[in-house]
Order: sequence, then structure tokens, then C-alpha cells
Amino acid sequence: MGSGINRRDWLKLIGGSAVGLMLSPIPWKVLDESAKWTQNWNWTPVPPKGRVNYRLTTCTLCPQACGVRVRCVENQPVGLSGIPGHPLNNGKLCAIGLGGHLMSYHPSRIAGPVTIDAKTRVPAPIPLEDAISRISGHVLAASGVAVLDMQPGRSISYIYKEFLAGLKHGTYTFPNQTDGINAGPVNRTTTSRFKSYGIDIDRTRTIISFRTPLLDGWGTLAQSAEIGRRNKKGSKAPTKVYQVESVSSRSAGLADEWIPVRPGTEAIFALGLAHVILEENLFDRTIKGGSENLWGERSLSELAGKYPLSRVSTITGVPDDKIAVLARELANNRPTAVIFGGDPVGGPFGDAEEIIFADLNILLGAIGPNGTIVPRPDLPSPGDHRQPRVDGIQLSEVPDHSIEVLLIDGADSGTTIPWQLVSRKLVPVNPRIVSLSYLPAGVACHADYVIPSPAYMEMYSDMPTPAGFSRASYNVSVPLMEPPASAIEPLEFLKRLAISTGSPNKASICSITMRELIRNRIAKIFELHEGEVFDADAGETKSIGSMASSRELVRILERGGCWTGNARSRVAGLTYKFLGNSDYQHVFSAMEKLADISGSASDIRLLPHGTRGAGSSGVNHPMMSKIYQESNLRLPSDVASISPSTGKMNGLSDGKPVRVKTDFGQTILKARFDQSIMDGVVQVQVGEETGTTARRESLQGSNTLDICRIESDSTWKTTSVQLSPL
Amino acid sequence: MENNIGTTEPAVENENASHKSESSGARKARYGMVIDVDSCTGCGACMVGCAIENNVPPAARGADERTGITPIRVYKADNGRPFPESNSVYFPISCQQCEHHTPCVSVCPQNAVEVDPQTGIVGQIPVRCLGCRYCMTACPYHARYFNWWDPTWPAGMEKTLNPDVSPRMRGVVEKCNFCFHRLQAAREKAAAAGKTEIDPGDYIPACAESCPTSAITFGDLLDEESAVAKLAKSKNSFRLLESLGTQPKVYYHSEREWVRKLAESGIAEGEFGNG
Amino acid sequence: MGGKIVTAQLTTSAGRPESVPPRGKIFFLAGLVVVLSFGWIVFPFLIYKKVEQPIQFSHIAHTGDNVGMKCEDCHNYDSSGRFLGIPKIRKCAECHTKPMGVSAEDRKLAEDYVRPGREINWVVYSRQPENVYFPHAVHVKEAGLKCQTCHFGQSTSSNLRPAMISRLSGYSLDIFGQNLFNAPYTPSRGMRMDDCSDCHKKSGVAESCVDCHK
Amino acid sequence: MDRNLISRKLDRAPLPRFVAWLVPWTLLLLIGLYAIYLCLAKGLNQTNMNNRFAFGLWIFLDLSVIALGAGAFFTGFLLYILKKHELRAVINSAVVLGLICYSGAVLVLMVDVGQPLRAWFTFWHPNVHSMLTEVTFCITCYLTVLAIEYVPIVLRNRRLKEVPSFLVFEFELHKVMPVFAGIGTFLSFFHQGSLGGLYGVLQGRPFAFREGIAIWPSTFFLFIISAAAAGPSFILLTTWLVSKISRKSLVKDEVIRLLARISGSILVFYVMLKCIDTLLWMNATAPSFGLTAMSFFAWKPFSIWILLGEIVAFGFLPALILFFGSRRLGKGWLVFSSILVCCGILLNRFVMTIQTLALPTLPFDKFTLYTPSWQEVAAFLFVVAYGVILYSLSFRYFNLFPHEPDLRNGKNQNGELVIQK
Repeated sequence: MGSGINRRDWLKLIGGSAVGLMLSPIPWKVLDESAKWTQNWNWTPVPPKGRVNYRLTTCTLCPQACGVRVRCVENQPVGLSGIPGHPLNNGKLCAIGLGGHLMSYHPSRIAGPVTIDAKTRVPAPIPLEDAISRISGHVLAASGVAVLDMQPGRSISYIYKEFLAGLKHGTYTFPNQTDGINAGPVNRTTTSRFKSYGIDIDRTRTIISFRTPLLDGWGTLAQSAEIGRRNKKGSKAPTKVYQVESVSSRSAGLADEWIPVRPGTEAIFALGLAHVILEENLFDRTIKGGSENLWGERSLSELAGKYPLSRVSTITGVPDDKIAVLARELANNRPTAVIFGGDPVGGPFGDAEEIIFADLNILLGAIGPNGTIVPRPDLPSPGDHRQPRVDGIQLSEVPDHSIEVLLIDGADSGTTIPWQLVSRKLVPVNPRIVSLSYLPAGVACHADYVIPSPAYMEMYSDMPTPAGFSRASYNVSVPLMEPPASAIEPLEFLKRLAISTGSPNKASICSITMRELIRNRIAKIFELHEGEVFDADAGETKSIGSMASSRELVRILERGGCWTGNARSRVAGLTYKFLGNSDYQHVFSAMEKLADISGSASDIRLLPHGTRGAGSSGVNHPMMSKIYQESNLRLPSDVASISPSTGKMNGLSDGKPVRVKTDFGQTILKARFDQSIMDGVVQVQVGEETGTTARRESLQGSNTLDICRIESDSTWKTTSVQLSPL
Repeated sequence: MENNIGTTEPAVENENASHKSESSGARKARYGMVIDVDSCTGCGACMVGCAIENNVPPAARGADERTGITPIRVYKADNGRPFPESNSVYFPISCQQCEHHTPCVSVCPQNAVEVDPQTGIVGQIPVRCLGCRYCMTACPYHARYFNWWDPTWPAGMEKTLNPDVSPRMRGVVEKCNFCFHRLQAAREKAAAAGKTEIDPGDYIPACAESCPTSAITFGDLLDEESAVAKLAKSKNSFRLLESLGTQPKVYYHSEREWVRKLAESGIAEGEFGNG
Repeated sequence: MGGKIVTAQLTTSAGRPESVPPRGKIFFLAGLVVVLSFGWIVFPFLIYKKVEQPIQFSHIAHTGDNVGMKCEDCHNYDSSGRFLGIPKIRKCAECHTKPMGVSAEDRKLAEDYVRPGREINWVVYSRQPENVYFPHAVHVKEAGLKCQTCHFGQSTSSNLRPAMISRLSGYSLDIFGQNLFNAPYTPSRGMRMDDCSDCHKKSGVAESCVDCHK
Repeated sequence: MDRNLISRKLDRAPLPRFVAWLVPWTLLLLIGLYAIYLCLAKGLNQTNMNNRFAFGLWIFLDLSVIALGAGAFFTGFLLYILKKHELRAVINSAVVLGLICYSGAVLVLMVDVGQPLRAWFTFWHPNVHSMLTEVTFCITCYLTVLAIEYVPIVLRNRRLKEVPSFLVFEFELHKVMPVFAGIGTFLSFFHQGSLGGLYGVLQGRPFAFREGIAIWPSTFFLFIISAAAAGPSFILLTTWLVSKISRKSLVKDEVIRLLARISGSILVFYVMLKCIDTLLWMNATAPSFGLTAMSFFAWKPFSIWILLGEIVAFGFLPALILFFGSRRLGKGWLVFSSILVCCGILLNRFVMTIQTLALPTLPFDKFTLYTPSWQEVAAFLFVVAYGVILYSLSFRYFNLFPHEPDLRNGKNQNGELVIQK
């Protein structure tokens, strides 16, 4: 033990080293460096650096066609904002538009062509060639082929028509126009024959809205913001807004007055207003002359006569004196506009109802020489030979079980339609559904084949006039990002299909690119020699007249510009047909039906509704999690809002799951008690689903609309339900 | 407690900044905003615009409204009346940029939070933060957010990050700083053009820029001529929890009396889960 | 209790004669010296890795009299006053489409980079952490600082020294603040946090963290 | 080996029994270790804390153990400064307890912060205005002091004693112990106080905010005093527990009663101050925010009872029992009321941490609650297990209770702590 190193020596050695260590930089440096390391973790992404530039385009995520200013780093979009001064959105974007450039990176984006197993709904990749040949096989074998164009009026829409024209039984169809004011009812109740109408906000002093998200992004962003501005206390040109709906929507909350009517009784309420206006001779004097079915037998007055205020009040649940007061308000604060529909989820009104709303418009002088509802010319087609050979029809007008092969265009319509509405048009035994979309969302979830299209900002596209806008407008969206190799443009797909089906129009279809197509259309617009164009680069507006050639127009439109046609003079010298062209009985009975539906006060009614900018597909860019998941700002589509009393009556408790059952199925939702909601009403906000930042493995496309009753007139305003706790 | 911020010289009474030198060349500013809650439709564009601008990642798997990160968050408040008298209002709440007794500044153990004497903007330095979260307990507006997860973006989406903002790492606190990087960019632009003053038009935070109804008015409260200063002085403008005396530089504006009352009422009263 | 101590000492001193103290000291010192020298001489070289530049670029060859370029000729700003840093290859391509001299580097540039249009990934000595914000426009155009104030002889350097990159933090040695035992280097000063704050204090500008940290 | 480590003067349970006793605690320790690993590796998403409950179980734990650990500094203070020599009987045990509590607290803090590797920034760039800075500095220093105070206890181990230099060292240390006790006391005063200040300064949390003297809110002083009151009670409690478990009489009866008396008298003082403070807060502080104090208690499940409970049931009741009964009443009473005292402290720290955060501040804000995740609980239990194990080892191999041998040899018949079954 004396010689050699013993334990104590070791201790000494260690002691010395310990002291040395403390006096050396080692521990301190490591301490410091490790702290720096936490600031520089290689798994925290580093933003790309480079030259910053701005590019301009148009948003295609819904029909509102907002002008977009894109901030790019080395041409990679990193941030979006609206283009100031743009006629349609005046420098603003909605929550979805702000993240449009993120759509390309959505975790659920479809990587390549897939077939989807009918049962499991699990997608399996398939080579494009096989997909095309299979699909063309189906097309050739089919006796009924249809294209469901989610956003009609685009240049590609004409190619769809052209393709269909080459088939024996081709049908071009599109979702029912529901947005605020549409041509159907106006043209049915007047001798006016324009294809579309808009609202002249600047003239309007009073707006009564039947379930239109008026202050919530309706029409164009600029328009909606403008209404909001006028609607506020102390504004220069005040516009009063009355919101008639059963849903306690955001517009209802912001309007001057929210008139909550019992579910589905909006038209009856309108009839009540008409009743007062007729009774008290408050209607617009200009209609005195040529008008049918206003007085006497089989007339609006007779119909209104069936609905005295007392009855209207019992049906709608609005006190009768209130109805009378409102009617006088509307009549005395003209110009007034009646707008209806446009809830992105709630669906359209039936034609009978639309006729009543149109009548109210006529009575208030909104459609007429000094009206607020103004006709709007159509945009020219991309070329004469592409004039539609097949006429488009609304989805509701397509005969049931007539479609064997359905092509669904993946464009974002901003509205959601129940799958039943589509499926009832399909043949009962294995129909083939092809979806051209880049996300497994919306109706695409029901497809047998999904052909991934380029995302927004990845392809040329054009945007026709958004609903409600008082003039014709035209915008172009240009590609700012490389689409993934797997993505295939709808036009490209049609070309392949035209070839493999040996379509007689294949030559014409294959002869053109999207860009040429759009440029042709711009040339046609230029030939109109009317209207003006907003130059986003210069931030100024030029008249078309001042331009030398269409080339300049092309340049401007391809850089976020916006063409707007002249304002049309209001229609004069019209004859009004107050019960429309259809047989009057139809209107009478439809109203009676509504009266019955809402008759039983005891039953509970399901009200699906949506918020603007909630997207139609149910899958939005990942950053929407801020609104749906990381805050309670908006309700995801699995929440059922109920008034506390209704909830308790049905043995539910706040925050607990509830079984919502209709005659058409059932779904499990999360009950949410909200005292702002009418008794006997279940409000479900269809739109974003929770956790869509995560990748979807299977394409289950079910939402609450699937259990709604679809009426014979293709409406689904309200459905009777039973609630029970789980 | 007096609420005279913006109208008089606030930096004097700001103990967090007063010890700093006042010697810088540029004019002293007090940036603030007035949010017109009557115009707010609760659409959430500000929340999304902010998140994208500031490289806030989308929700991590499992994140919810209490663990998510929303530097500006829109709260819904209602008048507590049942249908049909019920009425609601939306309050977009970002960091309120308290001018006085700034609650989060004095508590931070390692000077990761401070009030910038030049602009009055409360700055948070994530790389200095050790994640003790004391500042979060100190903030009465719940305007501070903790990175419970490593920030992650869907594959490829990191290409869309804003180069002017550095992403935060897991385990630190972050909050709104009025898009300070935009002020920096404006200064840079001015400097390059040989100017000492920035063009006010060049500096506007992402939330204000993206608000579809222009409910947010932003600017320098010390500039008597600015729209924000005028609006802040309106009799219908108010601030949240004024009685705490923190003198926020974010004002709210409403013509509706019940809304103003609601904000005055200070702490909510009632039973578990209401409010 | 005290008694115990005494006995204890007796036993030990009896057990092991005075060989104990020196022996112990030696071991103690041995440990001390070994660790100290390792810590001060070897360790610093261990945690930094030398990173060579892809190309030996000579500033003086460009800024010297025969060419006489200015810094801004290559390192310039974009329209919004944003500094663009080290130029992209397209800048070099303006002159170096084919080798201009005889040097190997010169050929390498022309053949390996300019022709294929490949970017040169330089190792930037002054690369700041992601959280640092440094506006060149404000410093150069507004404050009127010379490039040399921070970049020293870079403009006249004839070759590029290898960069020292920390294996732990991944940061360049040149940007270290005055931190714990930053030994044994004295790297070219001018880009450390303390250098910034010193200058800022002197000229009395930008007093708060957010001015330089994003 | 084990045998020769144990002092001859003490008899300890045979090794197998001792090991058997350690096994469950070690298991707990390992589970906790895994939980801690999860939190450090994956981040704090492993906990159930959230942006509203930025502080949770762990901070509550820290506040509590540090309050209970106060026994170490306060006993040291009484013994070395005020020369209360009877307390020499428990000082070692007190020091070990203190060391356990403080090291445990620091350990949990390191897991609690989001960036442990940067924790040292607080020393490098301290913000002198922050109570947390004060806490960090004092606790770190005091932990060092405790470690130093622990050394002589270790050195007096039977084997280590054989190393003469150790013995000398221990002897020297002993002489300077009063100095350390002094420093310890000073430091403790500050961080105990700062922990109270932590909440008292929260301008934004009217429920916790308190007016104060100079830079210190009243909670600063209340925490010091409450800790001083709880410390002796905790020592009393642990001593009793240990003697129960080890079936040995460890200290003389007087010591127990003395501890009770000290705890009692301070508690009386504390409760009075607490009442005054509460009244001030209700009638001056809260109204100055335009709030009625009662509005804070309107929220279920926290009602006014939590306040009354804290002051009466866990305040006055034990205070009076200990103060007046410390001489007469049976030890059962003393133990019982010292349990009350400790619970009182826990409740107080709970209210300050959890209730403060649960209460809404914004008008349209919700009252929220939070339940810890298993990782949090496990980490919590880790500290408990660690404490038990460290104490058990110290109790076995070091002489924590100097009088234990004499009591064992039955030298003094009267006054030993006899446990009646």
C-alpha cells in the first residue's frame, strides 16, 4: 500500500483535476455554447432569404375574385394582401384568401391520380394513363355524361361545354345560383330578360336581407365592407339593414335589426310585408300600369289576403305590429332592396319563395325605372366558335338518375351543397364520379377517381363577375408557383379525354392553351369598347376607349388588374307578372306548405349554415387552425348550437355529445348551449372540420348536410330532428 | 388612476423606459391602435394575417384554444341577455402595449421583455427568454403565448416563411410586437432614400392591414394629426381594464353603450364557465 | 470528542511517515496542470471546426488599382433599401465567363460555377444568428459608417481565411459576444453583440433589444 | 460494509428490511425520472399547463416545499444566533430536510422552465426589478449554504471519521457554522419573501396584488412569517413520523414542546397580520381597481370558504392549540395541529398560485381550471421519493438526532418521546 497509487492519491488527482476544470474554459464554454445551440436548433426552420419582390394576381378560392398582392422572396410567395383600390376588394382579403399561397402545401394535398375504394374510401394511386383510359371507357359506355361546374362562367367552362357537345348525352350543370339576387325570379316576374342582375349599393338606403350574409362578406369584400360602413351609426350615407333569418348569424348580430323568424318562414314573412304594403297602398307608383296578377283573382293580393298579419305572426313568430312597422319603414325609406339567399351552406329558396321576394322588390320599386336592382351584361365567350352548344342547367333541373359519368370541376364555389343533391341525379347502379381537384374535400370526397389539379397560384384561370356586383367584371389569375409534376390542368385532362374518347371537338379543344383561351376572351372584352380597367401596377383606372390594342388590356389583367363594364341603365317600361310565369296554384300551395312546415311549434329544426370565408370544401389552408382550433372564434362543423332551454328539455348538457337524428340519418355532434339561439332550433355551422392541419388518410366526405331533407324544389332550409344525449 | 396616455408625454411616467437614454435622433413616437368593435365582423382575418406575417406555425397536433398561439385573438362577448335581445360583440385582443407599470416587463428575471423608449412598443426577445412564464401570469390580457411545441410547418410550407421574422423555438414566450419588423423595414427604406423620418404609410401591422372592414386604425398616438390620436380621444373610445392603470396603447371604440359598459365592468362575475 | 481527534492524528502519523504531504501535492498538481492545459490549449480547437471557402476570392484583386471596383459595385441594395449581401453568381458572370487570369481559382470559378450557373455557397464570417436584425442601409447611408468599420481589411484581403464554426452552436467565431472564457482567440472584432452595443452606446442610438433582435 | 457505516451508538434495522423500505420509493423515483425525461426531450406539451395556467402543480410544489423547508434556516437561526441550545437535538434533521426541500424545488424548476439550458441567463443578465431574480439568486446561494451545512453531518459518519483530515475539517466547519447559519437566515428571509412578492407585485392580477412597504408587497412579509411558523411544525411532524416509522425515541419531550411553542407563537402573529392584510385588501386594494373583493369569491368552486378555511381552520385553530397547549396538552394534539399548520401553508400557496390564475381578468373571460398530467404528478412524486430516500440514508448512516443514543440507553428516564401504541 505504501508504494503504488492508493485510493487517497486518486482522490487528490481528481481533486486537482476538478479545480483545474473550474479554472479552464471547458465548463463555461460548454454552458454558453449549449445555450446558443438552443437558439439555433436545426429543427427550427430558417426562412429563405433573397431578393424581395411583389407580384399581382387574382384570388380564385371563391367567386369573389379579389385582387391579390403577393410578396415574394426569390419569386416564392411568402405573404398575401389585397390590392388597394381594386374595385372588388379594395385592398382587403378574407381569412382564407390571406393564406391562399399555403393551399399548395396542405398536408392532405393529393399527390397524384387516385382511385378511391368505394367502401373504405381509402385512395390508391393510379397511373394517369390508366385513369384516362378507364374514364374514357366509362364516358363512351355511358348514356349520360355530365360536368358539374362549381364555378360557371370561366373560360374553362366553355371547354367543358365544348367537350360535352361532342357527346351524345352531355349535360353541363352547375349548383343553383343562390346569391342574394339572381336572374331567375326577376325574369320570371318581369318582362326583363337579362342573364344576371346586381345591386346598386350606392343608391340603396334600406336593405332587407332574407338569410344573406350581408355584413359578413357577401358579394364582394369591397361591397360588404361598404354596406357595413354605411350601416354604422353616424355614417354619411346611412343604409339601414334588416336581417331576416332564424340563425343568429354574424350579419344578424351586426344589422340594425335582426328579425328572427321561425325556421323556413322567411317567404311568409315577406308575404306579410307585401300584405301591409298593398293594404296601405305603399307600393311603388310606377308599377300601377302594366302588371298581371297584382289584384283580383289568382293574384298576389289574393295570396296576401290569405295571410293577414295575425296569421303571419303566428307562423313566423314575429309580433304583427312589428311587421306592419317594418313594412312602412321599407316603403318610406326607399330606394330599398330586397335580397335573399346566399348563405354558403343554407342553400337556395324555392322558386315560389323567390317569386314572393321578387314581388316585394317590385312593390318597393327596386326592380324598375328608379330601382336598386340593375341588370348586368354577360361577359363575352373566349371565341365565337366556342359559343355554348349545350346550354347549362341548374343542378336542380337535371332529371334524376340521368347521370352515369359525372365530372366534378374542383373550383371553389364558396358554397356547400348536400351530396344527396348530386347523388339523386346519378344512376342507381355504379355511377362513375371523377373529380378534378387538389384536395380531398367537398364533393370530391365522393369521387371514384381524383385527378389532382394545380392549386390556386399554380395555373392560369379567369374569374367572371361575382354575384351581387352591379357591373360586369373580369379578372385573371396567373401562375406564380410551379405546380407539382403530378398535377394536371383541367384543360389538359379534357384534351387527353377528348383524344381518348375520339371526341369530334378534339381538334378544337386541343388547339388551345389556357393562356391563349383567356387572352382570346380578353380580346373579345376589348372589342366591346366599353367600361374601364383598374391597373393594379399603377393603381389607377383607365377607360378601355383610351387603349390602343387589347395587348395592353392583357398586360394589365394578367397583373392583378380588373375590368369593369359600364353601369347599365335601370330597366324601364316593364310588365310585371306577380305570380311568375308558372301556374299560380303552384305558388299558393308552396306557401301553404311552408305555413304547415313551421306549423308545429313543438318540433326541433336543424339549420345548417355557413360563414363567408369558411370555404365550401371543409378543408382550408393550415393557418385556419388559428380560427377553428386555437381559438373559439368560429365553430367547427361538429358543433350543434342550441338554446339552453331546448337543450335541457332534451336532456342534453353543454359541451357533451348529442345525437342529431333526422328521417335521413343521424350524426353525433358536440352540444353547445348558446342563449342567443331561438328555442327549438339546432344551428350547425358547416365548413371547416377540426384538425384539418393534419393529413387526412381516408376521403370521408360526410357533413351535417347529408342528413338534411332535400325538398322537391331542391331546398334544404330546415329539417325536423330529434335530439338525444349519448 | 389617470388615463392620459397619448395626449401627454407618456415616457416620463414610464419607469421601464425612463432610465434609458433619450438621446436618439429620431422623433419619439407612441404607436397604438384603435379598434372599432362596431365594425368587427369577427371574421378572423387579422388572426390569420398575423400568424402568416409573423411565422407562427399552424396548430400542433393536440393544440387547442388554450395551448395554441394567436398573437392577436378575437374574443366574442355578449350582452348576457337571452334570445332575442341577445347581442354580441367581437374584441380582437393583441398585446395591449401597456405604457405604465407594464406588467410583463418588471417581472421578467432576465430582461427578455422591455418597453422600447423610442416607440413605446413592448418588445419580447425569445432568444433571451428561458420560458419561466412569469410574464404570462402577470399579463391581465392573456396576450402572451407559450411555445408548448416545437414549431413545425407542413412539408414544404417553411418555404413561405417571412424572412423578416425569426421563428421562435420551443419553450419560449411570444407575443404581438406591432409587427416591429415592418417599422424596421420602413426605417430602412427611409434611410436608403436619405430620409430620417419614416413615411407613416409604410408602417402598418399585418392585422390592421388585413382587416376587411378596416376596423383597426393604427398610428402614432403622439402625432396630434394622426387619425388614431383623434379617434383615441373620442368619448366612445375606451381601453380594457383601465382601472388596473397599465395604460394600454390599444384602444377600443364603440357607439353601443352596453359594449362600453361591458369593458368597464372589469373582472367578469358569475358562475364557473360563464362569461 | 476532542480526545478522539488527537488519537486519530497519532495513529495516522504513526501509520505513514512524512512521505504523505509531497506525494499528495504532486498528485493534486498533476491533475490541475493536465486539465488546465487541456482546457486552455486543446479544447478550443476541438469545439471549432475550420471551414474552407469554396473559392479563394481576392478582394484586393478587385478593389485594387488595376480593377478599382467599389464595395457597392457588388454588395448593393434593392429598391426598398434592403441590402443584398454577397452577390449571386450572375454578378461574377458579368466578367468571369471565361478564365481571366491563370490562377486555378480563376478557372474553377469560370468552369465550375459561372458556366453551369451554380451559386457559390460562401461561408460568411459575419453570418449573424437568425434572430439578429442588421440594416445595412441605416448604418451605411444614414449613420455614414465605412464598410471597413466592421469588415476591417476585408476589402483589401488577398485571400479568404477559413471560417471557424462552432461544432456546438453552429455559429461563426467572429460574431461571439464577450462571453464566458472566450479563449484563446481574439478574432477580428467588429461583429459581436458587444461591439454593436458599444458603438450604439457611444452614438446614443437604438437603446432596446427589439432594435437589433427580431 | 453497511454495518461499519452505521454508528455503534445507534441500532438500525437490518439491511434487508431497509432495502425493502427503499424499493417502492426507488420505483417511484424511476417513474418520475422517465416523466422528467419526457418533459425535457419533448417539451412542456407533456404537461397539462396552458397559456392560462402558465404556472401549475410544479410551482405550487416549489412554493410549498420551500415554505416547509424553512425549518432549516429558522432552527439554525434560533440555535446559532439566538442560542436556543435545546434545538441542537433537531438541527441536523432540519438541515437534511432543508437540503431535500430546496434541492427538490430547484430540480423541479429546471424541468418547469421551457429552456433549462438558458436558465443561467438569469445570473448573466439579471433584471433587478424581478422578484424571480431575487428568488433565483437567494435559493441558489442558500442551497450551497445548506450543502455546506450538510457536510459536517456526513463527515461525522463512522467511517469517514477515521480520516483525520476530514475530522479536522469537520471540527473547523463547526466553528464557523454560526456564520453560515447567519448567511442562511439572511438569504432565506429574502427568497421566502420574494416568493410571496412573486404574486403580490402582479398589478394585472387584482386577486393577488397587494400594497406594500417600499418595493415589497405585504405578501413578501406574510410569506416569511408563515414559513417561519410552518418550519418548526414541519420538523416536529417529521421527527414524530421518523420515530414512528423507525420505532425509536429520537428527541427529548421538551424539544418537541419547544418547537410547538415557537411555531404556535409565530403562527398567532402571522394569522393576525394575515387578517389585517386581508381586510386592507378587501377595503382598499380591491376597490382601487373598481372591484369588490367578494366578486373574486363568486366563482365556484372557490368560494369564500377557502379564505375562511385558511384563516380559521388552518390558522387560528392550530395557532391557539400550539401556543397555549404546548406545555399541557398531549403530543397527539401537538402533532395534529402541526399537521394543520402544514396544510394551512399548502392551502395558502395553493390559493396564491392556482386560484390567482383560475380567476378571469377580462370581462368576457372564463373561469378556468386545470388538472395536471401524469407527467407532472410523476415529477412531483419524484421529488417526494428523492426526499424520502435521501432522508432515510442520512438517518441510517449519519447521526441526525444527537440525543438518540442517550435516549436509547435510557439515560434520562423522563421526557423521552415515548410512542404509546
